[in-house]
Amino acid sequence: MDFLDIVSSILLLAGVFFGFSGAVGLFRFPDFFTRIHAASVTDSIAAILIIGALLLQTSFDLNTAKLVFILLFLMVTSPTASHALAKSARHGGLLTLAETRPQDKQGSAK
Amino acid sequence: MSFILDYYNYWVVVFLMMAGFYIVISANNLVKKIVGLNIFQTSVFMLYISMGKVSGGTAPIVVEGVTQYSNPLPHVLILTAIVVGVATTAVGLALIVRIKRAYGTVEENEFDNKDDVI
Amino acid sequence: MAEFIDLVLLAMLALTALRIIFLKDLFAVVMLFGIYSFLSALIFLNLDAVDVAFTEASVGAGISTVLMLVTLAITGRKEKQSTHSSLLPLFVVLVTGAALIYGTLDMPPFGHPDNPVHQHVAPRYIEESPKEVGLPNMVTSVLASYRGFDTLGETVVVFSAVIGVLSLLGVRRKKKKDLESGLESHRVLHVVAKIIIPLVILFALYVQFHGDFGPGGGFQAGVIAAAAFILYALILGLPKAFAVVGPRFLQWMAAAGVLLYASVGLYSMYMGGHFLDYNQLATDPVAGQHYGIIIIELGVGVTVFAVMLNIFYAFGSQAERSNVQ
Amino acid sequence: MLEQHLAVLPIILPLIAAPLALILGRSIFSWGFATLVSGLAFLLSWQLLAAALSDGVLSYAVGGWAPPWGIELRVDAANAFVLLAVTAISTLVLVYSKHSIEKEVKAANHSLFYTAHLLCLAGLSGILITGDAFNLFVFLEISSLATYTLVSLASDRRCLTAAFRYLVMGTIGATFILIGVGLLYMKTGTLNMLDLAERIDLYDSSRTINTGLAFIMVGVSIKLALFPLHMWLPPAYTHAPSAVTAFLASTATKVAVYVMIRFIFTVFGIDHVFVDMGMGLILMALAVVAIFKCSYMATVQSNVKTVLAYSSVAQIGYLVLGLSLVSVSGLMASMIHIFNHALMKGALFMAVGAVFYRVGSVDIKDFAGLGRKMPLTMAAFTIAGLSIIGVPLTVGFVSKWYLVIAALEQDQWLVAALVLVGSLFAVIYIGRIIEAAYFQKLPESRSSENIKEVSWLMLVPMWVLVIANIYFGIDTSLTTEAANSASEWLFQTNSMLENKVMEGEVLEGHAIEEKAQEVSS
Repeated sequence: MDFLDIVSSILLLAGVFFGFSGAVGLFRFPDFFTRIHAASVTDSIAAILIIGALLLQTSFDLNTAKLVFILLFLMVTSPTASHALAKSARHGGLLTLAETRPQDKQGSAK
Repeated sequence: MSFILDYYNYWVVVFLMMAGFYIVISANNLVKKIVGLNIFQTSVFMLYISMGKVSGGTAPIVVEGVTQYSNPLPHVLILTAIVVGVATTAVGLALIVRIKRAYGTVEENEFDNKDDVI
Repeated sequence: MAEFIDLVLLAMLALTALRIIFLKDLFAVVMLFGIYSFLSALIFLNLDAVDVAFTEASVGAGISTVLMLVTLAITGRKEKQSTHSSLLPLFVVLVTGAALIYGTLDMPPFGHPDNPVHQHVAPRYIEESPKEVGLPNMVTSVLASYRGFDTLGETVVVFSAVIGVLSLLGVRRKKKKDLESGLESHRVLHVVAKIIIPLVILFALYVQFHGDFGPGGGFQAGVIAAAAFILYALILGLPKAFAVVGPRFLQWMAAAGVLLYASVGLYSMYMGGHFLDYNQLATDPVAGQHYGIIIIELGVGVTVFAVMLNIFYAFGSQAERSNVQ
Repeated sequence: MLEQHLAVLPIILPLIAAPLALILGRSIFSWGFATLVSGLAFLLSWQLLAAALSDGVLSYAVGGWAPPWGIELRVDAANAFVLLAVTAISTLVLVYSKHSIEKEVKAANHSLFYTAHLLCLAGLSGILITGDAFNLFVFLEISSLATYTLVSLASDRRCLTAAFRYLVMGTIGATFILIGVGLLYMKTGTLNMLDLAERIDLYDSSRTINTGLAFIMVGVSIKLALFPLHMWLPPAYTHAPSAVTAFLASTATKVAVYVMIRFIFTVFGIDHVFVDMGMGLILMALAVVAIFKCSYMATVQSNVKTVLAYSSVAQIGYLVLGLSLVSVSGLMASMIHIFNHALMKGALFMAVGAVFYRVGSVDIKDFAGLGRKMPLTMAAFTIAGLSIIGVPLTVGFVSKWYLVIAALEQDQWLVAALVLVGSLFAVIYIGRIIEAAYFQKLPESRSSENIKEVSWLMLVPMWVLVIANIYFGIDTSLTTEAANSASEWLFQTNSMLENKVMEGEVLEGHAIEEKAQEVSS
């Protein structure tokens, strides 16, 4: 096992960890906006880490180029999709947790 | 044990087919019927693709140094069948939209009551 | 390893299917169906069917799901409590399933190279098609040449679908400019879409013309190109999309694709061969095969693009109509 | 050139014409073009039948690839005969449909209607001619999709739910056929029907093959509306535009019956299907129940189109009954009835469409007094109705005659009696309508309406069919000759199959003997 393999494995594991935590967040968080926050942020970093790990495994050929393209595509589309979702939800009148329960917020501030 | 290993794939596929088939014939909502039809068909596609697989083979695209390829014929058949499936889905959904406009509902038992039967 | 992945994916599919049976929220049902399609695309990939996986991902998880969502926008997302007695369907399904399980008992074992499927007919495709047809992708060889008549039929099926959808829904050109269409307020989406749409079309062209060498071909390319325009129509609204490619023009394109395909067959008849005998298209049979396949794949691509986009237009204009009401 | 490609032309002619009809756009052009193309297809299929009767089988390798690697088209006397009926009816219905469609379909959809009709014709021709099991599925779906479209084009909203049910049932049927073909492919590695027939015998008692057979049979039964699976048919035929009903009732289910015959006789072999699997008895029982249940249902309906739709399901019972007798004469009765029933039902539905054109409704009570107002239409209805009943000098009599003879040949007295009793029901349901038309007075409320005879464009195709009803009822030589050579041909192919099985058994027998000798030595 050479150096690149070790780095690649670490990146892969980190990517899996972030992806997993995003999934947990999706289930555990209380409302739409926090959930989409959990999903989108961890999703982006997980994609970068995993594709980075795969890039280290290629021998700089056509596959490398394809992976780079996939990475760029994900970096552009994934946050845009989350943004559009959140904005549409806001547009459609969905309130955040804090806005729906103002007294709770005050209570916790004290 | 090898018996199970040889056939588990087909058994799960049969289960999936029957799940789709059940949705088609039991659902009351027309959109759900179409979803069931799609699941049914997609599972039949899996049956075909499963029989084309050769253990240790690769995708049927010529690569230097590979001798064992999976069978390309089921792939071709299923490409055609997928297209047929989406065509049927499109026509079915268009009918649903028209039914909604004409009856105001897409629940089977509700629009049945609005007309005399046949 | 492949078997293990297969097993995990099958288990996920079974869970998804079971969930769909019991869910009442149709929006969730359709999203789960998209997931189901995507998982089956992964299974196809795992079983070496790269072209099929590509198509299933773009059609099942793509076009079908989009059409279902648009339909839900018109019909509403809640399923009412079913009043069907579910015993008879259950009985029918159990009998059918039992028949199928009975049928599996004599099946050749999964993945075994000595199975009849791998002994008859297919060996010629695998051994001879690179020489006879001259393409590395055997699926394309079989699809476009050996079973080219099936593919003509498939193109005609797609064409029939657009005839059906148009006769049912029609595409209304809107005169009124004032109704809200598209996602006007989403600046970020506009910018990103403008970057991405040309890339998607470029990718579609790559898939169209690289289908002879790798996975892909006319059908997948047509669907991807249509997806690019659907994105455009979703973000900028149908009237703007109509200005780029109008529904009337798309009808002609769909017809032209079928005619292009059939004309290759007629020309080969004229040259003295059988219908769709590409060997007649050039003096060198392999070159003739190559010309024939490129042209008919183009025909398939054109028809599929035009049909998919036109179907989306038809559903989209219905959805906008119901929004106005 | 023409002779060489005769087998493929009836499929690709309407297939290529369909997009052209869409491009033409204007209703009148599309109509003229579609009628012309359908007429040409009729002439071609006439040639094809002549060629098949004189030369036996025509095999055509599409793409120049020899079967089983490429797709084979295979024409013999049987499918050329059915194809002739399909293209003839299609042409007549297209002539008829010009006015009928103007009344029943929105103007914007006219060219789409003719395009869909051509697609349906191409699909049906493809199903008949192809010799490849998967190609059959593709053409089945082309014709089905076109049919769903045609049914849903009517202006009554009930056509939508009818079309949707038809779509769901039809797709389930097609998927069952797909499963069946897949199971056969799994065991044999081939899709060509002839090749399948040869290779299936190697695995004769296999459970997979039998399951495949069962799935194909159930799938085809849905498509041909065999009794318990017929629920999609009456609403679809009732609410579709009249011209569409006339076309579908006389072609689509017939083609499905042919598919069943083809799979039984040229792929599986009758011994396997009827003797080993015992399907003969099942089919016969279902056919008898279909004849009685649906004939009874036909007598209690108030909508004439529904009456005729149930009558169609009952007539399908006769077709399957002839098939289930497993003899040359039984099969011949079925083949003749495929042709004859197309003539009767085509004429009947055209007459009903003409009434709808003038009166705007097809309830039995609205037929009152029409005998005087629309004498030609009602005369056509009466003659075709007598044909359904089976009165001598009509084709209906010929069909029933051969069916009864075939049943008596096997000493199936009960079946022969049941066929005759079934005709009594036809007397009731046709009689009710004729009684209303001739012996009831036009209600006072309608006497002011201007109800008169329809134009010649609708009358001519109707009367062509009526005259054919009488002509082929008197001069039966053409139909019986074609049907006879078709069914003899099917039995010949089948016995070839079985001889091979016998040889196979002989070989196995030898192998067993050799083994026995080895053991003893």
